[in-house]
Amino acid sequence: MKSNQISLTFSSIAENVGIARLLIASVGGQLDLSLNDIEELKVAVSEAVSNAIIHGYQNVPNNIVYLDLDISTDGILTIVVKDEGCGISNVEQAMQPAYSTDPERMGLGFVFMQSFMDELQVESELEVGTTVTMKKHFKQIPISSH
Amino acid sequence: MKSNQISLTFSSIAENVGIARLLIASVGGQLDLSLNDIEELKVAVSEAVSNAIIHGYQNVPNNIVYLDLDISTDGILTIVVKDEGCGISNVEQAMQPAYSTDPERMGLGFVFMQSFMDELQVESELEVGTTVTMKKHFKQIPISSH
Amino acid sequence: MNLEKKIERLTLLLRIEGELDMHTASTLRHAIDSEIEKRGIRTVILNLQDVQFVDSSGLGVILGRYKKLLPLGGKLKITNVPPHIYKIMELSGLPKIISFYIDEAHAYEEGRGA
Amino acid sequence: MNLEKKIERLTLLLRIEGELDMHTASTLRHAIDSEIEKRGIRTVILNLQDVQFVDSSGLGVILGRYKKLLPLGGKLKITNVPPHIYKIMELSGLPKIISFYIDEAHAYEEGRGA
Ligand SMILES: Nc1ncnc2c1ncn2[C@@H]1O[C@H](COP(=O)(O)OP(=O)(O)O)[C@@H](O)[C@H]1O
Ligand SMILES: Nc1ncnc2c1ncn2[C@@H]1O[C@H](COP(=O)(O)OP(=O)(O)O)[C@@H](O)[C@H]1O
Repeated sequence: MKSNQISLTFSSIAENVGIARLLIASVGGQLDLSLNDIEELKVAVSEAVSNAIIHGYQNVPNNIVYLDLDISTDGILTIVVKDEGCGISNVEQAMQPAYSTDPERMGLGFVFMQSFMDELQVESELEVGTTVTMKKHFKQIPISSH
Repeated sequence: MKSNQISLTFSSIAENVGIARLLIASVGGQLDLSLNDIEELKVAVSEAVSNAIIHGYQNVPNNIVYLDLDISTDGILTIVVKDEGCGISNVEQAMQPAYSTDPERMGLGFVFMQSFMDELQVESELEVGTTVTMKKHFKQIPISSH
Repeated sequence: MNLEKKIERLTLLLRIEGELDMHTASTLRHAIDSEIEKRGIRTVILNLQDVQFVDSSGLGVILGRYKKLLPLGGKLKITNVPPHIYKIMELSGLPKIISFYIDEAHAYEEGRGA
Repeated sequence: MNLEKKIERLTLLLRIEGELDMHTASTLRHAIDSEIEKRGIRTVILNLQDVQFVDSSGLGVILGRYKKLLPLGGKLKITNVPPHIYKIMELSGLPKIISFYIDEAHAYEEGRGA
């Protein structure tokens, strides 16, 4: 059986982060996740999308952020957040708690993604961009047939 | 100045129509539209997306529906709903009030789109697909600069 | 969408909550049709108080149930329509065909007198 | 996000309503910093009762204001934190640094005694 696939692509402006959260909250609701799980998904997506805009595109507005959701019938929600921005030179270092290249920020984005998702994978190439893949397991619900 | 662009692409299943409405409602909220205007946008989008799934893809689930939003800084919200489905043989006839190829349906989808939007344009080609373009004018709000 | 169902003799009352679109319309159609077929329901009262959204798919199912009941000598009645839902219904011409009541009591009453 | 502002001597109280993310964080930062600079505010009380969402951008601005007030001999206090917001804050370690109060009265009080 085919999974449900939903993609949101949007201009790299701060107003759109809320729309990305709204989408994941709505999908989480359809999967019958708990309010707490939905809250955590919202934080994880918010962090990844904010990073794409702030770090990847350095707050330049006319770029595109990609958010791809895949809800598989075997109970895995996959969230991919992609930018075609500056990339990360040292991913391992970037993922360290409290590490940030911006003195005004806390360096907790990756920590939150890691804490709230079942899997986190970051691929990045300088001048090409960054792809963050996160997975969350959910209890399968029977697909409605009507 | 660049406009804000948001695209949602999703599997052609009924559950996703609600997500399309949520997106347009959220964008309408950001544009400071009235609750009534937002309600009307939701109906128009719901009709166009439902048509893509029901008529364009004849309820076959593993197809993709495209919803593209463009919020231009000169006060025009453009909504494009596209499918790569069966197409419409006679667009003029299809747009007639009460005309439907499905006896269970009311033939009011295009009527609602027309009533609730400032502009409606339908392009379709058999075996290629259908593109519905709708426009709504809104009062410009100053783009936040922080 | 959530449905709260009450059956009293040959009358089915449905309190509908949520969004009435192509997704939920089929659930509603099935809920009504199965009662008509299984129990010989002849009056269907739809309380729309908590309907937050309706489009032509939702209206189509309502009109379809009206048309199904008509040849059976049955009736479809609508109560408690919120203003923003009524506006959409008006555009569809539904209020010219289907009877609207202010609340459930009025909808029940009219049937008893007749 | 909406901000309700109250100033009493050198204390700024902000009641924050809505979502605290990268978009609204800069508004909050500006609202606090301008009062510190213009009016010499030294105590900032943030009432988070109606905050529906917070992420690391939001927490960063709160921590940033704490760090800004510290060398000025000032204080940042947080009151009325909803449980789901507190969980995120806890993960960030913020409660180890910043003082939390059950309500505004307790936050005001502590300053008066000292
Ligand atoms: N999409 C991205 N593009 C480029 N750099 C990134 C991206 N995401 C994260 N980074 C880098 O990784 C660092 C750590 O990220 P994170 O843990 O989210 O903390 P923060 O956003 O607070 O800096 C960032 O400071 C930045 O240098
Ligand atoms: N995306 C589409 N692809 C193919 N046919 C379509 C599409 N949209 C509309 N149509 C055709 O136009 C007719 C009228 O559409 P509409 O006014 O929305 O009424 P309804 O959906 O109730 O049939 C439909 O019955 C269908 O034949």
